[in-house]
Amino acid sequence: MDRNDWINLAYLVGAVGFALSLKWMSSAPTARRGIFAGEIAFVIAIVATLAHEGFNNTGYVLIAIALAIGTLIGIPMGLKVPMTAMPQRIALSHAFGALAASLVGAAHYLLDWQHLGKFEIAVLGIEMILGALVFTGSLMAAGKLHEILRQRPVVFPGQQMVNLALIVVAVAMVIVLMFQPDATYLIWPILGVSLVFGVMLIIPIGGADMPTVIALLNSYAGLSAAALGIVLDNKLLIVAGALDGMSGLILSIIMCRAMNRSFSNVLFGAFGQDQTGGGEESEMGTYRSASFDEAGELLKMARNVVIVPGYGMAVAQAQHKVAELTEALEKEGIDVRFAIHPVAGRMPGHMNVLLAEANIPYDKLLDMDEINSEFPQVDAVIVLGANDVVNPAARHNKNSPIYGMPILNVDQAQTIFVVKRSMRPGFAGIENELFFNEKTLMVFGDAKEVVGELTTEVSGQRDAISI
Amino acid sequence: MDRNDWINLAYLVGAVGFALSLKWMSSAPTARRGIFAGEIAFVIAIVATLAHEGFNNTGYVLIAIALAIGTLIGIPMGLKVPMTAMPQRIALSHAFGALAASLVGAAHYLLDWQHLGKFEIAVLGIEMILGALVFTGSLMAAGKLHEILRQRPVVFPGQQMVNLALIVVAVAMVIVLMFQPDATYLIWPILGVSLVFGVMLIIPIGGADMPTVIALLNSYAGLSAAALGIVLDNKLLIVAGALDGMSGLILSIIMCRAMNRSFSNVLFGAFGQDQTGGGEESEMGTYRSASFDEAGELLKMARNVVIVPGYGMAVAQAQHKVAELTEALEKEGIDVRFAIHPVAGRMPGHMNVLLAEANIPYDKLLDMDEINSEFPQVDAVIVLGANDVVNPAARHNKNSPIYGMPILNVDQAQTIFVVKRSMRPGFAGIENELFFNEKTLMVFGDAKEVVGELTTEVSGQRDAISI
Amino acid sequence: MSNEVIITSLFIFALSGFLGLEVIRRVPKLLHTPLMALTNALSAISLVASLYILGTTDETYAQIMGFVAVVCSTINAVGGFLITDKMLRMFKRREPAKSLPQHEVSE
Amino acid sequence: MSNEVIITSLFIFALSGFLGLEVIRRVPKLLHTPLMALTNALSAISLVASLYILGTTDETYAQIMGFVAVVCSTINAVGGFLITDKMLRMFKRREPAKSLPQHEVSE
Ligand SMILES: NC(=O)c1ccc[n+]([C@@H]2O[C@H](COP(=O)([O-])OP(=O)(O)OC[C@H]3O[C@@H](n4cnc5c(N)ncnc54)[C@H](OP(=O)(O)O)[C@@H]3O)[C@@H](O)[C@H]2O)c1
Ligand SMILES: NC(=O)c1ccc[n+]([C@@H]2O[C@H](COP(=O)([O-])OP(=O)(O)OC[C@H]3O[C@@H](n4cnc5c(N)ncnc54)[C@H](OP(=O)(O)O)[C@@H]3O)[C@@H](O)[C@H]2O)c1
Repeated sequence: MDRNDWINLAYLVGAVGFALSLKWMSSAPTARRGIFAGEIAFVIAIVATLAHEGFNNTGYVLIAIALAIGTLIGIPMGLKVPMTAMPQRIALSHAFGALAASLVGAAHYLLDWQHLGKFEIAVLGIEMILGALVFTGSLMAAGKLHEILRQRPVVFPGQQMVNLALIVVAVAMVIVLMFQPDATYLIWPILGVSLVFGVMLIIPIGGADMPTVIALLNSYAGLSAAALGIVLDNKLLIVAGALDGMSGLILSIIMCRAMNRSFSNVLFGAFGQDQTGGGEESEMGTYRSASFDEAGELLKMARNVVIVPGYGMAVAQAQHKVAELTEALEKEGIDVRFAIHPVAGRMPGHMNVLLAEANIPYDKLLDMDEINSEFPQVDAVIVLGANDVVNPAARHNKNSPIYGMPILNVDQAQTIFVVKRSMRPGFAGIENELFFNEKTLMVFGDAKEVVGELTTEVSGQRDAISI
Repeated sequence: MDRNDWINLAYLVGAVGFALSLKWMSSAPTARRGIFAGEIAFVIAIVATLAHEGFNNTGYVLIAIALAIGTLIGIPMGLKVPMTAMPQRIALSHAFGALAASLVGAAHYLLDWQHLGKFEIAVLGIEMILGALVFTGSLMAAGKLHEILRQRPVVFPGQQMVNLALIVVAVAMVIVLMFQPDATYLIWPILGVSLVFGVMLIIPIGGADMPTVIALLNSYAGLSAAALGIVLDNKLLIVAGALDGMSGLILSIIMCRAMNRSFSNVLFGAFGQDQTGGGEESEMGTYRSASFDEAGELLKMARNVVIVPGYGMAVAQAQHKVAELTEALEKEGIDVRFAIHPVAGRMPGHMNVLLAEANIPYDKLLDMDEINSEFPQVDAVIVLGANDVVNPAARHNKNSPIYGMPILNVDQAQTIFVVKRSMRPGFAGIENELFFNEKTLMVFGDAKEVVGELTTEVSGQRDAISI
Repeated sequence: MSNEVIITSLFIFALSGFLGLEVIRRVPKLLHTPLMALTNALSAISLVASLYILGTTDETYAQIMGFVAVVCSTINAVGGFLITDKMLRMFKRREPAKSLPQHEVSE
Repeated sequence: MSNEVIITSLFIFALSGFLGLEVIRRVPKLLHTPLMALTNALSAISLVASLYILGTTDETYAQIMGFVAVVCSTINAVGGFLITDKMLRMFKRREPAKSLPQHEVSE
């Protein structure tokens, strides 16, 4: 066993640790053990790498500095980011990861091209293209999610031809490289074209589709890491890349399914383009609205309440107020549960983290499948900044863009309170007949404010103060 | 890509096929697709192997003959074996597989010892020891299950010391081989001692523990295949061996858990030794027995019936009669379901295959967890040749050898019919207070005969004939 | 054999063992007997090693050992697949008349 | 690189992809956001490649590229693990007062 063998063994331990880490994510009580396993495996792999022969002193110094800088930036990024900013935070770190991967791939080519075979050059080319497009793509996605960039899809005629041309050019340059490895300068245009391609890929996609896009980019990033692992014959990288790629793929499939859409519809559908359209078709009838005290009084009469959070709760950062409302209701002896739609909000599990942040125990959060059959027995539902995920058109209106998407059947409950700021449509840009249901009461206002008011009503503190 | 690369690629396809095959076994509707995937992968791997360089003509001829003989023996073994003989059938094929593995290991050593390193010799040694002990061990298990050998455990003083000595000797010879590879004659005593060890390992274990033992031997066989794969650098063998080994391990763990026993208790516990003991402790009270027509009449009055099959149904081969009884009861408008205990019978899933053989649809078979809460609503239970799995002592009698084993709570039903030949105990050798419950009626006789009679009673054909 | 090859083998062993654990844990009790029969058939893949020995050697003793090994493994493979198939063909859902609220498709 | 090494890599890729599929399919919806954060952290393992480049090269351009790569990957690793942990610490079961009929142990 020489030094290299020990390093490889450490990588084996690392690979098993990574697999265990993901396995333990399969239930909340074991999940933190999972992180721990991942961290240990990570550290083992890093230490083993530093034990490689051939490291020079400048190298060690530079490494120490780079690790220190990375840690100093990483800590606040890990600790300070609010839960509501998670989608863009994750997009941003995909961008970092992809940048690192494409740089390493390029550096490896430039340093070592004399020893690379055709296959390796091809794999390395794919790796660089994927890395670069994920870099700019993720940056764009983060920008759209953080609303620095316009959310609206940008489409123009011939767009798909342009994109096709870009990727063809990039691949063609890789092929040239396979047969003329010494044309090292081609690395730069390959990276450049791929960076542009990443931007072009995202601009026709609406802001609200970004979560699916992020998951897809994640799976590309995984593939690129695995490709790097193949070229460097580093099995730990292959394993980590494959695991990462699968994770992104599975999450994007889950999201697409829950929205009843296909990949190509997400990528090329320019969905959400006419988000504000459809203003005139209010032939839906009339709706009733309620003031805060009316709503509060009615709520107090319920025996059980189901809260359906949606994107609006995230925007308003209302989760802590929701926890207070829950407590107030429970003090009145009212049973409170939460119905979580798989694509409520803007990323998978979005509502779960927000409610967890507000200390709401996760066994009160019910999946769509668990709660859907129970709505007829529910006295009151509070739809909190959710819209599409409770739109009954998905069940019966074949012409609706969301037809076929499984929804929460809140319209079967006794009374439905809908909390939002206006009658404007949600992400899918369509009217919601639920609002015109005779059992529905609209409570207009910012989610945080409304929930706060309802809490005051329910706990009766308002009277105490006003006296 | 030379010939060897193509062969390796074929092995990769084979490995993925094997994994898919097991994956598709996770639900009944996809299971047959799983076999198909396994078969295709198998054929691809074999064809690829035959394409290896260096095969000589005599070799091809011998291979053709051996394949033909194997197929001619394999077909009847696959088609003719009755479902009731499955446990011994599976034990027998473990024996064949292990014999093949140890022979190949030995031949590889004898042909190639000049090129083997220490590590390879060690692995090969483990491979041969495991192969040989699984061979005789499985033969013994098959013999006990087929009741050619005495079921009773054979124990003598110092037994475990003798076993320990045997394995130490075998390992010691492997170590000698590592340092003196030219001592090739050691192969034979290594194999011989391991063969004896396999026999000695099984004799202290009771016949009814054989299913657990078989699953354990299966996992050893998998390990040995993986070891062979490591030595031959054949990745397909490693994958297949690891999958096989895991399967055996998981099944044996499941069995041990369902019996609430530990591995060491199974291997060294000499359980079932006093199978006929405990005759005098009939201070349990009195029991009531019913004739066939009494039982038939009572059955007809039930609205729902749960049948609990056990080892006795397998012995009596009563499954087809059970299907007839089910049909007769259903004709009378009575709902019939089956409650399957995880270790009913003598191997995991034993009852399921038998009932499936009799064309009983598998959605009528309920797992213990599914049905246990429903027994209070059940009008009549027929305990058919089952005993330990319905013994309430497991719930409350801390001194009982089966204390803690989860059981079917049939004693909560309105009426319990227990069909068996006598008051003799079951596998665990203990009395069953269920038989003395005031709601219980014993119906004595061979399961097949009793069920036949009950069917005649229920369908009223007896009267038709006797008139 | 170099240490590197051995460590690669351990990688393959660890990954497939883990995979086996995950996949096999999901096999329902209903199918445990067919599962045992199927793994039996699959493990007969040691046939690839037996074939190689029998096909490439000139030594009589190795030919005999290889021959027996090929016969044994073939029996296992053929018998194992046939018996698994036979068993699984017996597993039937209730007659389609009563449609069930289960999601699996019957293929 | 020999074809054999490449095929070995494909073996590893196929097995771990399959393993990933099986493991990740079981992650409940509840934990999907932490899962995304965790895979983010894990994929920062490309750090091993960046470290190697940065540590062994003498070329300035490669040092710059490696340096940026190490910084980026470290940010991801540190930030990713911290944020996953922060999220998971928020997930709480109902107060132990009402004991629940679930079997998982809370550590
Ligand atoms: N979760 C995912 O992974 C994911 C991924 C991709 C796409 N999507 C899509 O995102 C949508 C999610 O559905 P959803 O029901 O959660 O959200 P939604 O349909 O987008 O509706 C959100 C509603 O919240 C209201 N709102 C916004 N800010 C608010 C505030 N500060 N206070 C109160 N209300 C506010 C808006 O109405 P007002 O403007 O009138 O206030 C809007 O109608 C689905 O269409 C889904 O397909 C989700
Ligand atoms: N399934 C597994 O994987 C597995 C593995 C290892 C151990 N085991 C053990 O096997 C036992 C299985 O429990 P079990 O309730 O199925 O069986 P059991 O406890 O062994 O009882 C079987 C009963 O069937 C009766 N019987 C035998 N032949 C009969 C015939 N021809 N007609 C009618 N009755 C007949 C016997 O009583 P009479 O003699 O009075 O007829 C006996 O009491 C458990 O103790 C379990 O731990 C099972």
